[in-house]
Amino acid sequence: MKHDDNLAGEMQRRGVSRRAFLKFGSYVASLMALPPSAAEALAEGLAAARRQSVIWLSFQECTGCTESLTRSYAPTLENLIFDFISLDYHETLMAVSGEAAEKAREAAMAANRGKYIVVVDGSVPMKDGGVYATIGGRTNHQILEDTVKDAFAVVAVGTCAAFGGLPRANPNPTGAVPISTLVGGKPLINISGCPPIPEAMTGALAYVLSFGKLPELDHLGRPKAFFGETIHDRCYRRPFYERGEFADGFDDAGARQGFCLYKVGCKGPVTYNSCATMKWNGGVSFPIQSGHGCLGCSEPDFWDQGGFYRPLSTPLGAMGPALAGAALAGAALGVGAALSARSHQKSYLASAEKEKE
Amino acid sequence: MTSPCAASEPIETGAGFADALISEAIALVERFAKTGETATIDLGGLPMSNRDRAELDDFLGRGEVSANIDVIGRTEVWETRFSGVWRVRHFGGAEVATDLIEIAACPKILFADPRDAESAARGMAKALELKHGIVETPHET
Amino acid sequence: MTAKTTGSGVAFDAQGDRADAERRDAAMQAFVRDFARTAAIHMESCLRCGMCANACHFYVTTGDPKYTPINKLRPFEQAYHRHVGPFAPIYRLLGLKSNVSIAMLQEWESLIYDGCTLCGRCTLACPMGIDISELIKEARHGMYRAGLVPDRLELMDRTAKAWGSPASPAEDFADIIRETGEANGVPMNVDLPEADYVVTVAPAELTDHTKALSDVARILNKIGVKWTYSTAGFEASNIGYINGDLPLQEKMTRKIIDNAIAVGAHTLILPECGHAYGAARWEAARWYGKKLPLRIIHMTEFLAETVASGKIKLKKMGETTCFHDPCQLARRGGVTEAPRAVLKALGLDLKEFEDHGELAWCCGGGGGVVSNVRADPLRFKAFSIKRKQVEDAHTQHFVTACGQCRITLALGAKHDKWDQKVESLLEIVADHLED
Amino acid sequence: MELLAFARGQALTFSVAVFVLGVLWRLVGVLALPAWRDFSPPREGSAPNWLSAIRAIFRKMIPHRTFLKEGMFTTVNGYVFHFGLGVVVFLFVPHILFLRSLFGVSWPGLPNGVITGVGALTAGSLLVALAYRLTSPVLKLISRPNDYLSWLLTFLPVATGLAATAHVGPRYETMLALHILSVCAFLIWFPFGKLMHAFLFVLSRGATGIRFGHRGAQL
Repeated sequence: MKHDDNLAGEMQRRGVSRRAFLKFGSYVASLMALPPSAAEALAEGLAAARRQSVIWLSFQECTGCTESLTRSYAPTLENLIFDFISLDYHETLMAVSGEAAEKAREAAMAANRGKYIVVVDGSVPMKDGGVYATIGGRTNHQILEDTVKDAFAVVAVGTCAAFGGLPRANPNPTGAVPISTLVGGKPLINISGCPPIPEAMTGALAYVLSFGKLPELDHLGRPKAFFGETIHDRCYRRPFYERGEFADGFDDAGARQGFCLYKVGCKGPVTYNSCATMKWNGGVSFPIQSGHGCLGCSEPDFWDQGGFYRPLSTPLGAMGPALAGAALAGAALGVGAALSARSHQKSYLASAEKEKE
Repeated sequence: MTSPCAASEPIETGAGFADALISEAIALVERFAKTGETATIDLGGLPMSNRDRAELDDFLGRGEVSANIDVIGRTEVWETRFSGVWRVRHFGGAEVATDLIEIAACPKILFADPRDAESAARGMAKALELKHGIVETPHET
Repeated sequence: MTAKTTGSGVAFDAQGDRADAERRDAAMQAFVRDFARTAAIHMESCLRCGMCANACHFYVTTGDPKYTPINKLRPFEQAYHRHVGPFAPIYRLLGLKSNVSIAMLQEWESLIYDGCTLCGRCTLACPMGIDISELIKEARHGMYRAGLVPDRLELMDRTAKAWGSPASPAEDFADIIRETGEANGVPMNVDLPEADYVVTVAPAELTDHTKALSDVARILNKIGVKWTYSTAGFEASNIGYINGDLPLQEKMTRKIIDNAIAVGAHTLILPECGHAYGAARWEAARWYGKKLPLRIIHMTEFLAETVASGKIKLKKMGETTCFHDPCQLARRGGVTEAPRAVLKALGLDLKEFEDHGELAWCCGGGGGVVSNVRADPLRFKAFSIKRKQVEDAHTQHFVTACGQCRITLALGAKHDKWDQKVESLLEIVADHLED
Repeated sequence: MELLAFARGQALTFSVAVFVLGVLWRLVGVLALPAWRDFSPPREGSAPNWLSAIRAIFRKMIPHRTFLKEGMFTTVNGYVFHFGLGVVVFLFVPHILFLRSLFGVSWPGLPNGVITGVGALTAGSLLVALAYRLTSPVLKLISRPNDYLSWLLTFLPVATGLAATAHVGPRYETMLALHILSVCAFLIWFPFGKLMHAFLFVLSRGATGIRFGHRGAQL
């Protein structure tokens, strides 16, 4: 077997030794909290793998996910994933456009039937026949169905793809749905987040490449390695929460002292993501460290949780009208019940009077 | 005036993590000495504060060997002042990407892979030919 | 006699020959009528904490949980929830509260009449302040209308209706008064057309305790006021109040009040009787629907105010005594200071029981229980509490201010073959008047 | 998250509405019943009715010593879980925020460790109360489904709250949702069962206070 066919061979031709795989393996194992011994297995798997064909579909999205992924914090190391994949179609990044672009997609699909991975960012509009997002006259739904048919696996990147995200926010005018509802039984990984953490994408892809299977996923299809714990669980401000020290606003004494942001609406306790440990922008910070509560962006329907600044323990809706109605109805029922009891009593008294006579 | 960001740095409290790690390392080194079994401790996944890290670095110190590897960015390897206890620090750009303690005769990353050597042999032969100006083989396709 | 037993072996009496459904409906109607605001609030409020159990002499002395006061209200409570409570329509609609069955009423008859003296100690124990004793009194209204009353109490009811008193026919009243006066050498006033004070009597005073009749007279004569006994309104005890026979209760009350008003009295003196105080002092005005133009006071209150006014002087006895607070007078009537003031004036050194005043243990015979022979064994058990209290007090006298209590305690002592005299406060006062 | 949204949204709104409806229904239904007017003259020097009512409400907070002899357990244990529930419900910051969202007022809370400790104590006390109810012959006789259901619906929020804090059982957001749903169940049942005593004790004690005050009798 010729070594040149695999990734090790490709790297070798560029004068890069297998140390690169070992280093990358260590990096991914560390990211995914795999046992350190897995680093070598990862390295071996990757070195022996073929370059993975990836078709990237963008639907109702904002390109924030792509921005996030192409600005990962360890560029030299992180970008290596782009050496391991063949990004055969990505509207934003590819040079060609129009029919040539579509041809590239079709060619990649034909050449890698059953082996290519489809990465999707954005949700798919289903209302009114899906007319709210079309490319080359075909709806997102059609393109997705067509592309996924012969794929090996699907990776839904970002909360829009994973859970519907903003397009699906109430009142969901386009009838947006998450990718998971449209890919039938295809293996699917959700990398949620708005945007998702780039390392989560890298780790998940590297895992698939080297082991040929999906990493362990949670009940929402997210890799447990990145979505196994809540922001709150790993938040450095957690001790303040436990001590009952809270910021009441964004500029009060509590906020200045770095107190817990629960009262100003932090959704950290119910948000599963790695922001608190991996952080953003090269490990510089993450929202809570910058003084803002977690929005819960990696969770389904995060846009419709009653408001970003509303504490988690408060009711979602305005209760006023319901309660006023209930109060009136309750009082009316009470009066009614008493009147009915009074009439019972009256009828008794009448019969007692009769007896007397 | 205090800026709202004044306290945005995570609190630097020593969690006693360094001591716990060192105890773990001692056990692994003992095992290595007895059976030759190697081990790796990944410092990345541990909730260590900067103070914990500094404490650990101070304790382990630097020993006889140190090496720099230049592969997809920088990697630093050095033996600590304890024989068989190595530090491997992978950088991605300027940031530490992976920070490991390896218990081994020599960290794996320092070894040359025989499969790389195989192509190195071919490369060397080719280079020698080039050196003598003999060009006879066409490029491989 | 109509003594029967329920399926579960509980004895009950039933009066009249009526269909079960008819009895049940009569009870339910009466129950329903009684649920005014306060009763309803109390029916809503029970926490089932069981604190009332240990307040009840019957539970404490038998250890039988069925005597837990709130348990005695079960049929009444069921009727409330089914017919009156705010959720009654829902309960009926969903069939969540079944109608009270005749078997249940029969089974509860002995709990409501034999197993409760209406002493109200449970009311004081209840953390929610539920007036359980008042509710049981109300539950008796339905039981009476259903004809599910102990025969002995029903007999007294019929006697009272026929004679105007359960003890003696009204025609004999004037004679008894005169004879007692003559026997004890005290001038008596009976059936005077006008008087400031009208004195009423309790049944025992027309039979066993006749001395009380002349003792009151002696005191009234001494202070020199216009007073009289009246054949038209002499009986202050109210078997209607006890049995739950509301029409009779009203009739008995109206008799003494109408008479007192007719003779122009400003004060109606009630005898040494507990429930007479409850029926007249607190409930009489209810039948008139307005404030009454006269004072209604208990004998004990009369003694206390007479002593306090200095109109009579008492010989100092210089002895020790203990005092049994009648429940209807002390706990449910608020009269605790008056008897103590009188005892003090008598120079009696009062050794209080541990639980006295509003917390006093019942004699065990109130609420008709002493007249209800069926309840004798239970009553004798309850008596053990009082006996221990008295024995522990180690006093020369044992005094009370209620004829029914006195009879109950004397019967209990007799049953126990315990040589202990029970004295009347009135009689002691009369016996120690300074000349 | 969907379950949590349901709990925080429709479920909470519905149950608070049922709570308000039921509480008013029951209170008005009872208070609108006819009342006997008491025409008997009050005992000389007795307090006005309102004062007698208030005195009774406070007087009944501690039983007479004589009733404590047998009732010490019921009283002390009752105080423990009532106090515990009070602390947990009103002094845990997330709960304060919930109440603030309803009533617009807030107050300082206690550290979580204290709340967890008090919560555990409360749960223990409730379990002991249940054990007592299941073993005492008196309580066995007088207890109704109402009592057991009310117990359960009081215990569940405490248990799920503790579990959510301690990360026991399902994922936190699920546990939190279950906690909120258990509170919803509590609120829905509240007006219809004996939990209503939280309001009724005022009326019940007050009514007896007035009756006894009128007579000059001690409560």
